[in-house]
Amino acid sequence: MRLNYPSSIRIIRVPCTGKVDVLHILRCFERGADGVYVVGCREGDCHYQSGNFRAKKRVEQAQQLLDRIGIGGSRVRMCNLSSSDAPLFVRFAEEMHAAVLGAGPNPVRAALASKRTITDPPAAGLNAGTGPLS
Amino acid sequence: MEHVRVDEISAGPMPAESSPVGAVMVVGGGIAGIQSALDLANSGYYVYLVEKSSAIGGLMSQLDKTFPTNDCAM
Amino acid sequence: MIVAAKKPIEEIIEQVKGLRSVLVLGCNECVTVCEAGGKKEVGVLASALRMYFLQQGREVNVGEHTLERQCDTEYLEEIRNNIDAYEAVVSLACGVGIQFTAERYPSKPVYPGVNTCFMGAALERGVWAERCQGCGSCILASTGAVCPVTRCAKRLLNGPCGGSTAGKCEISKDVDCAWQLIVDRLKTLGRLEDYETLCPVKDWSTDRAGGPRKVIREDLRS
Amino acid sequence: MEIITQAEVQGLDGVPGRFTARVRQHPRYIDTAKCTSCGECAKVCPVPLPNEYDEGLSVRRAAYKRYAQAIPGAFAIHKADKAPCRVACPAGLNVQGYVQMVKEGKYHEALEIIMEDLPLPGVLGRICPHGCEDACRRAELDEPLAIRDLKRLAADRVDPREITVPCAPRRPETVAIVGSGPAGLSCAYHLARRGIRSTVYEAQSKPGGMLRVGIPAHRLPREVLDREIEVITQLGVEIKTDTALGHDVTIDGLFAAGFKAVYLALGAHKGIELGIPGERADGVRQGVDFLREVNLSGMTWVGRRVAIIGGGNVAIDVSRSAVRLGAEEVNILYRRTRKEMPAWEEEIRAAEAEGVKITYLAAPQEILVREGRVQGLRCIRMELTEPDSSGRRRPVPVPGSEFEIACDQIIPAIGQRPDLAALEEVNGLSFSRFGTAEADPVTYATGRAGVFAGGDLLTGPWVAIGAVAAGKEAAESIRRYLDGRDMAAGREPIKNEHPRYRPVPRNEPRRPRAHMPELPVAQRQGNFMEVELGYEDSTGRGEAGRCINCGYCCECLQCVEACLAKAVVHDQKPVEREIQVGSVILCPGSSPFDPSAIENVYPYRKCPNVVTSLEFERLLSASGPTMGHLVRPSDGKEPKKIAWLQCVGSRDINRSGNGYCSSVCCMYAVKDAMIAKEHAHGGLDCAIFYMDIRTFGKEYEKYYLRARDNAGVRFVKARIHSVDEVGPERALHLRYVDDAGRLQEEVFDMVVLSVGLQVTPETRELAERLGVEVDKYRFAVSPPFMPVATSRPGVFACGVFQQPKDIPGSVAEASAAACLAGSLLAPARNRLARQVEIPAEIDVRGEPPRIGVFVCNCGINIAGVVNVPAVVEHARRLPNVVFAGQNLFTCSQDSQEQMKQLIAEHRLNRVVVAACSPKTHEGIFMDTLEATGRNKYLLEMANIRNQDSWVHAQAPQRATAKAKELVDMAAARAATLNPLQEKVIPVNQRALVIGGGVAGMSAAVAIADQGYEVVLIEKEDRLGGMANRLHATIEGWEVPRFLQELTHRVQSHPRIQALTRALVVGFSGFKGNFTTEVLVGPAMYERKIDHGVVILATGAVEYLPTEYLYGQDPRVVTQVELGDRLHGKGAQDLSHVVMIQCVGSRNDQNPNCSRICCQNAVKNAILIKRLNPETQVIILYRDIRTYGLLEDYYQEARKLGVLFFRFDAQAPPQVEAGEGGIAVRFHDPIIGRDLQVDADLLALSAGMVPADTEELASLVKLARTPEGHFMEAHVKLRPVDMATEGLFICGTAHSPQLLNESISQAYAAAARAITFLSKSRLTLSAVTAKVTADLCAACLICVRSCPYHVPKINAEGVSEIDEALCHGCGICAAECPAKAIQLNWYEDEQLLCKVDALLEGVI
Repeated sequence: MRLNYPSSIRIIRVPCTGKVDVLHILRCFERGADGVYVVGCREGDCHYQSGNFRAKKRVEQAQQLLDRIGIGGSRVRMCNLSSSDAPLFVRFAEEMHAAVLGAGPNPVRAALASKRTITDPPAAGLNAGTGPLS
Repeated sequence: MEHVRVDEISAGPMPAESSPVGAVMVVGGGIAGIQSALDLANSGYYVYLVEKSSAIGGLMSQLDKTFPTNDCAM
Repeated sequence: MIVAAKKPIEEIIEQVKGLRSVLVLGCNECVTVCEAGGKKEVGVLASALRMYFLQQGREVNVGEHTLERQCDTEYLEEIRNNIDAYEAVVSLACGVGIQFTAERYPSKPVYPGVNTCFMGAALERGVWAERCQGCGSCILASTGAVCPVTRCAKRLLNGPCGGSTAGKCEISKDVDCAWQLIVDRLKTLGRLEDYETLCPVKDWSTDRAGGPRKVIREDLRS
Repeated sequence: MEIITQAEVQGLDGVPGRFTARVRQHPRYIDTAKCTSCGECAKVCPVPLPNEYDEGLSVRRAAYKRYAQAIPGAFAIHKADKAPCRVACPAGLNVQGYVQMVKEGKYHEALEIIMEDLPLPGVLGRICPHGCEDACRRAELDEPLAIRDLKRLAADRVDPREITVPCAPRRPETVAIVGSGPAGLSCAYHLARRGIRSTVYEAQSKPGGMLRVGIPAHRLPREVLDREIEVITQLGVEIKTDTALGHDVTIDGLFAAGFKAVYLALGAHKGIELGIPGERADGVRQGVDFLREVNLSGMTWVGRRVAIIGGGNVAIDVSRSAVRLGAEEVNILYRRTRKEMPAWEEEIRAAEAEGVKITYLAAPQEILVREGRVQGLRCIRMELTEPDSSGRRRPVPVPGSEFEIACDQIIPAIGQRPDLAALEEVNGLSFSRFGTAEADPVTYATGRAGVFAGGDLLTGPWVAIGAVAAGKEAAESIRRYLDGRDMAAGREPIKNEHPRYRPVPRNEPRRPRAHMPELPVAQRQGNFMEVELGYEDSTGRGEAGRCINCGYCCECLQCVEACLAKAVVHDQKPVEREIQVGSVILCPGSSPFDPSAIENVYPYRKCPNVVTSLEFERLLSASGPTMGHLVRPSDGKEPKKIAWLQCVGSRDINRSGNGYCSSVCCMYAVKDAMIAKEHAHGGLDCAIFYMDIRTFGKEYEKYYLRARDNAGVRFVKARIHSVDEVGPERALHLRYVDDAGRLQEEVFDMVVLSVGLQVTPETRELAERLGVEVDKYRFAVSPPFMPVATSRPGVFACGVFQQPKDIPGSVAEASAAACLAGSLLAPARNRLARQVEIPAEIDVRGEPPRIGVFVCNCGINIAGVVNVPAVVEHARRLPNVVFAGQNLFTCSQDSQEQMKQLIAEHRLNRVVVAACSPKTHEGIFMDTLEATGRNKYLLEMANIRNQDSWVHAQAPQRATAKAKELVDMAAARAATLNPLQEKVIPVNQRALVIGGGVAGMSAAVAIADQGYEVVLIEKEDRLGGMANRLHATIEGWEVPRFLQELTHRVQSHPRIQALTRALVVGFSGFKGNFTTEVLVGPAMYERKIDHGVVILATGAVEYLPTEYLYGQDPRVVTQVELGDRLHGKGAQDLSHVVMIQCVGSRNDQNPNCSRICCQNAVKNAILIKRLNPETQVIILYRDIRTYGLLEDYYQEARKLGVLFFRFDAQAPPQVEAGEGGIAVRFHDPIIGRDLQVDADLLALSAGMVPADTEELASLVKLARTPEGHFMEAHVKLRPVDMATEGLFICGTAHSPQLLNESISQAYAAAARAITFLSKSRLTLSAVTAKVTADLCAACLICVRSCPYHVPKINAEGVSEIDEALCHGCGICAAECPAKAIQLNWYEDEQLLCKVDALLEGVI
């Protein structure tokens, strides 16, 4: 349907959101990403039965940790949708883009920004198992 | 409807002089056609899936969600 | 196993705030099983510390290493030649590991990354419950293998205090009354008479009350 | 497998095992091998059509793809026969084509289409008699399209001289053309296009023939004619004026001068004499001469009062010219009436508007002359005779009706004839009695070699477009003549008696024909300014929009230009194929009932808010017309109240004739109501009006209860009498009678008609063609106990064509059909399957990564947004990249070949393809890698189409930057990839069937027939299971005989070992390699059985009721016991029999419906009435669920006088044992009173309870529903497979079902099992998890978190994962606290390197 969504999002493919580790999420922020969101199948629809529930737990774990060290838990988010639901995928992308803009650049990066100029706020999106949305 | 013995249909008494053609023609590309075609292909037969419209999928491809699990029909 | 809980990150940060380099040292035994100090937790803590310091505009060298265990000298030797690169160590091992590491490297400050809690077992993923306090002279034989020393709030050795309601201890409805458990257990074992036998006064010298203890096996000493 | 789309089976000959099927494939007009489904053709296609996929609620184009995810993915062009307007045009212009181009405002393209045949668009756009408009089918709606005026609009907007006319390379020969009228000019034009230069000789001073001298300027401005003649002369044609044939040149002279052929197109310029006295007088002037002088010089003498004789166009042109030249009174005399006048209606009207008088039924007798000058005209009245043989009415003078007109000028215009003066003496030319030249009607060749003739010279005065056509055909003949080829071959015009067109869309809004603005009459005085002023753009394009595209595709060829893959093939022809097959499976499915057939009851056509359930489904769907936003079709507002009307077109004999129940409508209505509520985020009132809610499938009843109790869907037991539209909102007013007999009225925003499924007439014809018998409802007839077979051996039927059923039923039956179709051909297994041979793999481990990056343009899908060369340049500079290149379509065959060479040439050991989604194209590139000896897992794809160019089309720079980053990430991951081997495990080709009932035995026989060993174990001491207690099916088939034969087949089958009194005590292994320990026989000796698959057919038993005094009183029996009694003692002694439904089903203990009890009760009730019609049979029910074709038996029971009373679950019947019989008290909702019946027999319709499989389930770790039935892997798509691969379920162990359904499911399970057994080896996916032993802390977290219980702690005390069982989800890898587990192809490093590559330099 070629719906448009913000171009700040890059997708990394995994077989199931159950494969996304807390370390992966933290690594993104450590490297300077401004936001990470994990997109998995609808609850109860996971092809591997419980993958997306695990992912939800890890996202919560990451949220608490990022809050406590001052990066901000709102930068990481778990979303669930069915692979044919393109409009919802776009809504999640827009919400995430807005949330990241609202939260401002990653504090880790902002602090060191004085040494370098950064153009565009890249946000890495971890999109799992839902394949292409045409 | 006179009573047809079971083995007449499902048994394989082939005409002696020629062995069968290892291919099946499935007429209709809906969910039933697709499933039988896949099962036959995975059992070592060559399948001709004949569909009236320009793509397979039939009525099910038009459905949004399917009961009872409500996951997407596609 | 020895059950430990992750120390709040704020406390750890408080300990290492001024440093320019720190080594996060994990242990692959009990703390890995109770998901407090394994290789993954080391990664998570290290990453969190790095990000915290980066936020302050300071690039701190946060090392990551996980030993098989920190309560045996040979394993501790593994970090002999790269420990000097760090001003301090945050050890995620249980209390034993942290102290033993400190003993091996006396000149190196060692900070705890976890709060070591008790000897216990996993009731379910993420929930551990205490089962033994190491009193040094086990009386489980006579209590149907339910320990009143650990599980009775008042450590009574001769029957319940009478304050329990519906089998729960008076201090909290989440805590089972040890003696309720003992009686139930004995009933199922058909050895209620054990409940009748009086338990002699306990020799608490083998307990922590007698000061730090050692277990010595002359037959094994080289 | 080969998918043949847009095809129909014409016929089937031969015997089972050796059939020949004749298949006719309709052209797709797109080459599926080349099409990359980029969709550009659909974007430029002008033809809008209702989208069948969206049930007509949205629009698609003639070039279309059925739906986004369609397989095959190629587009198709919907084309029928040439539109009637194209066929009507003598010159064969593609009218529909250029009308569509005008609609799109593409005037340049419109002219290109027109000038394919016609060089003079502006001219014909003004003076053509538009025969095409008379053939226009829009007239059936309102008025035909103004096609001529649209052609003119195109010619007005774009100068025809700017159109590049493709010409063949110059040829040496030259041709002489005599006459520069439309025929001559057209012949010169078409010869030039064929590379043949020609010279045109024109007698007059200016070229154009009748266009110049015949048609006055107010109809055809001179500059238009001159401009368009230049179209021809600029192709190198030379026109020599003032040179007349016979005078300045002769035919022989022309040949002598070197011309190789001569084309005579002199036209018909001589007027015809009136033949009345006084014609020589001064003041009498032939119409054509009058017009010639006006048109050439612009002036001529005209009288004060002019009389014109004749009714054709020339007469009208003369009259209107005379008015313009100042004549005070112009009078036309015509022998017949207005209706017979050959002139065009709009021309006659224009003349009258300009003051011309017309006198009908008058003929001139004598011109009154004084001193040689015309004074007047004596005429006579005429009258018309009755129509003669030719249907025309001849005018005869009325004696004595002479009258005189005063006039000073008389202009006869009664017709023209060619001036043959110059031709008479040419030998070889022949002439007709009408004074016209003669030539071959097809080739236009005259008697003399090399001399051709055409136009009015041949036909006499006819329309200009006819002359153009003649010129075009003559040009073709001349070329063939010059080539020496046969001139007539293949040019016979084939007449298509019954052409297929698009049906006229009835609901299209009526729009009158656009009005042509004209010069006001007042301003026409004294000048020859053009009267018709031409359309404005908007009017013209609006008018073109009225075209209903009769031929669907208008062949405007815009798609050909738009398609970069050169995939469009417009001249594809239907293909007849003869295919050799062993057996045939018919599953043509059904189509929803079209409620417009019962419009009087449900105003489906009239009210937009009354929709069918499939239309509603499209409204809910995210890919539907409203992208899933549920809105009311009439005004787009969100509905607040929706009603579903059940049984539309089903269970309805008197209106739709479909007596059967379609079995699916209740379920989809409940589902749609639930989903609609979800869409409306609450606040939506859904009401379903039903007779019986038939949710009989597995877990369906729970779904119904969830809808009713949690989601709050209202279920109203009432059949709606009528639906009326009310109010401006076009809401719908429903009237119905509720239980208590009170009239209820409700207004709803939308009404959904739950339409049933119907086998289409085409399917019935298909069945007839193939000799397959169908019943009165067009469903396939299958022999007893052979649910999937048909009346013709070797041909099988499944899906809805076999009987109405839902998707799980269809899928199971499809597998069953596959089983039977396969069993015929077992000896020929694998013979035709094509094996692909793969070269030996080169070991690349240890080599430094050498990455090749292939960036795809995907036509303009990517290149249209992303700067592909820049991405290639960027990729070249990435680490480890040794090659970077781009192609137009990387997935096309030729690009793949090129890629193989590049891989070899640059010794690549990693490949990155930056193109589309791996989900659809990964396989293609993996095969290419394998073909070059590289491990196929050394591939990484960057999706720069679906994730980039398609979704960031509006920001090309950002999209290009993102594409570069996606390539960075892909290259980084490619460097980390290492080769992976797919594990191959042997398969034990023997099946174990647990359960010896009908299902188990049928499955065993099916597998054994296909040549595989089967071990059948049954815990009882005798086979047959539940069927042992049955006598006959509702259809009257005898069960015992069938059971006895089946048991015999099992026990005597060489490949089946049947073990009775056998119990499973041990189970281990994985798919393809199971081992089961069984205790057999009374001695309970142990047997170990190795096998590859397990089929669970443990069956079910009848529920033993505890209610209604069962067991306490002998007069209370179950239906099965009643069956025994009836077959034993008959029903003579029975006066009252009461039956109670839903005993042990649809209650708290067993919330499911047992599916078979209703038909059991109806079967026994009919049997009782047959044995003893006097017996009173009463059935107390909650819902009668005689689904599918069983509905007819419910009908028959009612006809036989069986009484049915409904009761609610909350108020069940009360039962008391008494001397006079069992007293049954119940409430009759209709009359609202309690009734009591003293029954001498009370039959309880006890449901089905699954056999006890507690122990078996724990041994084999099988998932079961709370009620004890085994859980299938996927309720719809894998109904007989279990979650653990290699295990299958069938029969009543899966869910309660009829005997026939159990057999069908047994064959299905057999077919699914055979997909395993038919392979000696099984390749497993390489994407599995593996544990690094020395890191493992044996903490059991992976063991606990794996959804499939695969990780185990092994002897060494560390976790171990069996590759055969691992599903590759990676959950354990992410959960492991010691980071000891990695998932192949998704190792942590392979994901994190993408993060690092993306964010490099950010910190």
